[in-house]
Amino acid sequence: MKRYSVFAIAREALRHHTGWERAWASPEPKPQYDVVIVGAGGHGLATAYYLGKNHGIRNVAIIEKGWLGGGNTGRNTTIIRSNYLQDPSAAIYDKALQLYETLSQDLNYNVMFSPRGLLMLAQTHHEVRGYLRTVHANGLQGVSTEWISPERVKELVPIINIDGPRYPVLGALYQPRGGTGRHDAVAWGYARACSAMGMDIIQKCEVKGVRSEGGVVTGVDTTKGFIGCRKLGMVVAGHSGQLAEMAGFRLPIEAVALQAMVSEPIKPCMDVVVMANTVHGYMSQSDKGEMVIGGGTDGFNNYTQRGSFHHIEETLRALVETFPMISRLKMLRQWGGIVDMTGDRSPLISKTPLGNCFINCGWGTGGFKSIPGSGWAMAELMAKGEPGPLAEAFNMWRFKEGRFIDESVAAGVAH
Amino acid sequence: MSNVTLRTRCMAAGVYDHGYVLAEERVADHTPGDGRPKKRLWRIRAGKILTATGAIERPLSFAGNDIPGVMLASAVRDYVVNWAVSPGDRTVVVTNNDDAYRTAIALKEAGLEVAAVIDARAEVTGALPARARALGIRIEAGRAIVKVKGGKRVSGVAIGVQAGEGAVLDEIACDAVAMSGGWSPVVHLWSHCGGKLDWDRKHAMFRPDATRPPITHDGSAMVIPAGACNGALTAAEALADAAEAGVAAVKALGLKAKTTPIGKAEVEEEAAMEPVWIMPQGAGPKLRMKMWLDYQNDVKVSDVQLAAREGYNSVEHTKRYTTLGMATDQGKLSNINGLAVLADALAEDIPAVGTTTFRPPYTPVTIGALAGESRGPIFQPLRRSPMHDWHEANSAYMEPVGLWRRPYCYPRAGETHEQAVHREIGNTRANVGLLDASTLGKIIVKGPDAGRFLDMLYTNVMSSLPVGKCRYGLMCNEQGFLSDDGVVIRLSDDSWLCHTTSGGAERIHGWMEDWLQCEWWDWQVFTANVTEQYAQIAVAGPKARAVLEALGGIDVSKAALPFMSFVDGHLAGIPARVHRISFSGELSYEIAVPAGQGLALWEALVAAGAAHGVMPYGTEAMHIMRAEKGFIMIGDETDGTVIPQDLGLDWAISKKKTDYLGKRGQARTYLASPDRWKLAGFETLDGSVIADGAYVVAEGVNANGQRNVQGRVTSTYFSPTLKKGIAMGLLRHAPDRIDEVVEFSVVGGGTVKARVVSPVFLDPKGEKQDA
Amino acid sequence: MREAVSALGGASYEGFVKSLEIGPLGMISLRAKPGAKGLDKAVKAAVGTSVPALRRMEWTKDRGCGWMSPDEYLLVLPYPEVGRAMAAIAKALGAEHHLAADVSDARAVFRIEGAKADQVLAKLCPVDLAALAPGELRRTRAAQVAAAFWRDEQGYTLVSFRSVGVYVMGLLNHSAMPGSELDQG
Amino acid sequence: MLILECPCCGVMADETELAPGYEAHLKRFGPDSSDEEFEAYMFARKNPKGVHFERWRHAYGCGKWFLAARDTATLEVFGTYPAQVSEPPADIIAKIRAKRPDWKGFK
Repeated sequence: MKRYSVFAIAREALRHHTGWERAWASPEPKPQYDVVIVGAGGHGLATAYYLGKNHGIRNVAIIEKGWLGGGNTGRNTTIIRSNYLQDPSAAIYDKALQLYETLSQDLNYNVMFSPRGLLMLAQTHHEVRGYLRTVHANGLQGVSTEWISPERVKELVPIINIDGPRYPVLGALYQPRGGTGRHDAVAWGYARACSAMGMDIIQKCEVKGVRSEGGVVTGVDTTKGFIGCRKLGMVVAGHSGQLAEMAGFRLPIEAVALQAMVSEPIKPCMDVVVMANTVHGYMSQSDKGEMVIGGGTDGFNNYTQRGSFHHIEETLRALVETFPMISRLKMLRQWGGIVDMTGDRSPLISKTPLGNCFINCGWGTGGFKSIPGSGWAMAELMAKGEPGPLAEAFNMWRFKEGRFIDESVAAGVAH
Repeated sequence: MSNVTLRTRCMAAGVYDHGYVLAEERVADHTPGDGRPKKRLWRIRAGKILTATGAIERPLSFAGNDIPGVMLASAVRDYVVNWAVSPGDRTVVVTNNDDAYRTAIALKEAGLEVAAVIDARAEVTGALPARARALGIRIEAGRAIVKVKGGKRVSGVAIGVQAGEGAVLDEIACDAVAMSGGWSPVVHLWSHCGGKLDWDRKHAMFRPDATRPPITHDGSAMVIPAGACNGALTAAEALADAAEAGVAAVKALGLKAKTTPIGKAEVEEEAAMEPVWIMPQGAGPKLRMKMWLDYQNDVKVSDVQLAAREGYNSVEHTKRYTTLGMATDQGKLSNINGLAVLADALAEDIPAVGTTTFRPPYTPVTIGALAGESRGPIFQPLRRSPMHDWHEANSAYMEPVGLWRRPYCYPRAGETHEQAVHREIGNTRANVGLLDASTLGKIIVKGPDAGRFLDMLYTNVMSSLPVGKCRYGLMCNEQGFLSDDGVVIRLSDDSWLCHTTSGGAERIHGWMEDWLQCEWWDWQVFTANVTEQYAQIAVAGPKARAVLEALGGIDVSKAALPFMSFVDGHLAGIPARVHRISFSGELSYEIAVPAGQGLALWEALVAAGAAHGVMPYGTEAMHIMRAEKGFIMIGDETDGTVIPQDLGLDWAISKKKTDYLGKRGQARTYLASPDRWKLAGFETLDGSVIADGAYVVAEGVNANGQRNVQGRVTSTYFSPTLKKGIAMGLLRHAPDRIDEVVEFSVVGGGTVKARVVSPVFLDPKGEKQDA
Repeated sequence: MREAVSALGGASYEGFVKSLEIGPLGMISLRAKPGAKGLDKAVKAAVGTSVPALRRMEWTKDRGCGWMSPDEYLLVLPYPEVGRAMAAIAKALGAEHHLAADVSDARAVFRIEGAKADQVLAKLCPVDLAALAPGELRRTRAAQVAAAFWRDEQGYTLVSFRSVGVYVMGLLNHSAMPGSELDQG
Repeated sequence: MLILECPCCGVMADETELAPGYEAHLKRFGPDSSDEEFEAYMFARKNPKGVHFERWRHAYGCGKWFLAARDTATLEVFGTYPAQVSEPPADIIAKIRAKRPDWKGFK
């Protein structure tokens, strides 16, 4: 693989860019691999990458029903943060953030990580106390966050209405290291690096069944035939339930739609990410100038990648109240992704009842921001067969014990 | 037709599931200041949706197709025919189909010059070209524009052979270029909810596949396309298709359709178009770098070809890699051309490459219109207690509690909020205070099985509560986590009234109905949420009894109305229920009266209390006073992960009951662990106030390098009564650690030392509330 | 007994229709299974009507009984008569399982009157008003809060919770603003 | 934007009148149950891509919970029925079988 560099750009400019190589290969599957990962989204590709990089396991196939990066990786609002309350969450999301900070250099691929800072507004006294708790927790976890005044919020976000008559801004939880990245580029960067390590990324290849012998996985039946493997990783987000059913177990998961939208592009007007949880909306501005907007999930099982329109309305109401200037902007495009929600809204990175079969899912609304940390932890789990410290708490047996990792606590939502 | 509503300036922006159509009407954009709203959003629920959204002409990809003066042939025609505007004096038309000849003819008939029609097809034989020839228009068959000449405006075109590589045969001077690459049906509304498309080879376009329509709730087709959006491009075809679609729509609604002749269009026969994706066909890299596909996002043919070369093979990859179709037109002009270029680069069929997903809205919709009426005072419902206006008139600083607004404190001139809160507490502890407690939830539960039902709902036993008495109860969810608390009173043999937290009423009422309707549907229990029927006022403080006695009507003596009992009667002439319950630790009465008379009672209490120094107090004074007493607060001591046992509330959990909601959940290993953090009181060694949210640190770090912790603060205040900081919190093995000194985290580093004490800081025997 | 005070003290607004808060109106929520012994008698005694069918409202002058759900009825009557009606219900239903609650003070009641009254509601409620049957009692939402309404010749009566009365009045005013008629043009 | 017919009051209810309640026909496991049974009751969900039985409450309408059979991949609704049953009624099952011959059935 040729390195991307400023010299390469100069060279290619002189020959009409005809010398660029394929970013990743498109091979046919081999009959047997050490590891098969189902799902070539950010998490699956990152898992493969760290299997190769950290553990020297390179006889790996990543198989994908559609096109790589085509699931939730390509339809989120690209926010990156690690200001989580609970220790296991803070650990893995901060690992992800640290990896994001050097990911472009690491992958030799510009993932456009932009640590522009992230604010979570507190708009009730209850929320203030919740975020102060997070600041304390983060301090002890080694995650740098701070509590800032309404005046400082206004300085950072001039377009905000901090005196909103209904929910005045009482302060904010601020993570200066938080920000955004380019979602597609994260998947592409990992894909390119995996391909360069000799791994096979097999697109348009759907898993139809999981085979096992004596309680241990032996491979998967796919639309491109049987592919054998010693270890299987399921990293398919919203479709985890189907895959688990093929493998013979059930998950504490419900698939629901999470919607997002962008406005028409405008000149730069907000260079931080703002989340307003009391009124349920968040917003950032993309490099193209669009305001990128998201809100809450729908409340029913749904695989259509379309959500219910009233949630769009609710989100926009909230944000017009918070940022009155956006009322004259236009919504350019809206879409939905299918997120998998667990019983405590925290992910699974876990062994499963099937031997040598591992699962990584349940990221809910935290999928994009966790990609590098998730891949790191999943790779460790798959390589060693046992979870490392990052993954340990996210096992699927925690529900039986009642050992929740509940982040809704931090959002100031009591129940 | 009287049953037809016609809305002009109204765009159907999206088709959503189950026949939901979103439309934006531009009501007064064109008549600003006439008092009408600028925009209106229509939310339409349709049985069937008939779309007649037309087709959009495609550009052709030739070098310099972005130079001002290059326009779509149909746009040129519209300017001339509809608006009498001439886009150019001397126009070159370039096309791969017959329709563009209509533009050439229209220009000529308007007296404008048409320098030539450059037609990529080798043979040009149709009726329209014949008419153009007859008008003396030069037609160049099998030719292509090699490049457009000019910089800031078109000055001419260089032409060559379409099948060639770009050798220039001729140059034609002109000041406008009208191009037509064929037509794309507007299939967006068909596609928004999953309608599938077919590739029509003859017209080189995607059209709705009638066998795979978007479906509605009953599984039937939801959208019926008609006319050009269905691929019927000529007027004659469109009319026939429309007639068919109308009949289909009527039949789909289960009605009888009359076939009415719709008229016939006289149109020239059109010869087949020829797909042309780049012009000329063999153009080299230099020309391809000047062929624009997406004019807004500056995406060129060469960019798409580069994407394909680098392996961004999926149409979605190409889109995202090049930003093709991501501008404000969302690919309406560029997508098909880009797709075709990609397919060609991959040596695949266009349908095999597929389209990107069509997402609403069709064109951008104003966010303000989507937010609708929900602005300013009606942004969200704001719930007001019957005494809301009095609070506002008496300088209350209000805080949101759910959708309610409650007085946080009543600052006087020159007072900070903190000073006001301390004054209110001091006065309540010394004299008497009034709290508007109307927001507390109140739910009547009645029936032969009501006692049994409440015993399942609460952790303790409610069926044994005597009529006329009050009992504090806890409710857990099925996980076992504490979800609500409140006082339950027994109204009669078969009816109870359950008080919930403020803002908890609807949730708990829904919770009750859920169990009654979906699990224990054979139990005879009715519930009624009567929260808003009553105004409720707490009269708390050593002089509370004297104030009530001044109002008169009910014997409120200790003998007649002991602690944890209630009585019905008339107070100051108002029908009232008086409860002897206390959340402040003081002698306290909570009085419920019909909401319409709440203000009257409040004002009567203010008047009668004047002699006793009565003052209203707000939620913050309430919070501090309950913390001084060690009473827990849902949402402070609980956060959805705390069980009653953690809070030392074992006394309120029945040991005898075989079951209650949450009992099984609490038996799980992690919840039953002896190592759980339990409730304790804390006092700093230096009397300072522990910071909100602080954790109790422990030695060392965990495997992820995070500092170990062993507890956290849940409520922390300066107690004006005790003149020092007090706190409640959770700590591992708390009950065994009284008097131990622990360290709380400080933001920015360091710790503050605090002694573990009982969480009851004031009047541990409860003598005051029992007075 | 002091004078009862309605939620908004009779506020009104004249837009392209007239909206006004009325009340206090007597209202009793009566929960009983459809076949409950004495139910007919109780309703008759309280408001003088028969028990309404699914989603219907029965009237005798200014007293009515509406179907709220398969085991709930809303009795509407003059405010001062609630006590008497509650007693009559208790007597008629006796020991039969039921729950009657006075909710007169828990409600705000509005009238929306004028030729275009339906436009105001159509903007706020996800209801096909053209399909609203004569005598129908419709429970739904008005923008973000629960509401119930019924239609008569002069317009609509709409009931909401008391605490959100100001919000509902705000909605009605906003939706009836002159110039915001839905007429074509 | 779903529309579901409330079987309790007959209203064709817009989704905005409804409150969703996830999987239907869960069997409650109380104090006598095993850890596995309780875990399955609380968390293990069928979450099918296809025919799903689920709970809805006509929250802004008659207030009643009801159940719906709905396809989570196409959003087609096969029918709604009152909540007071422990498994789907036969007519709903028959209707689903007619429309989805491959359906594995309610387990």
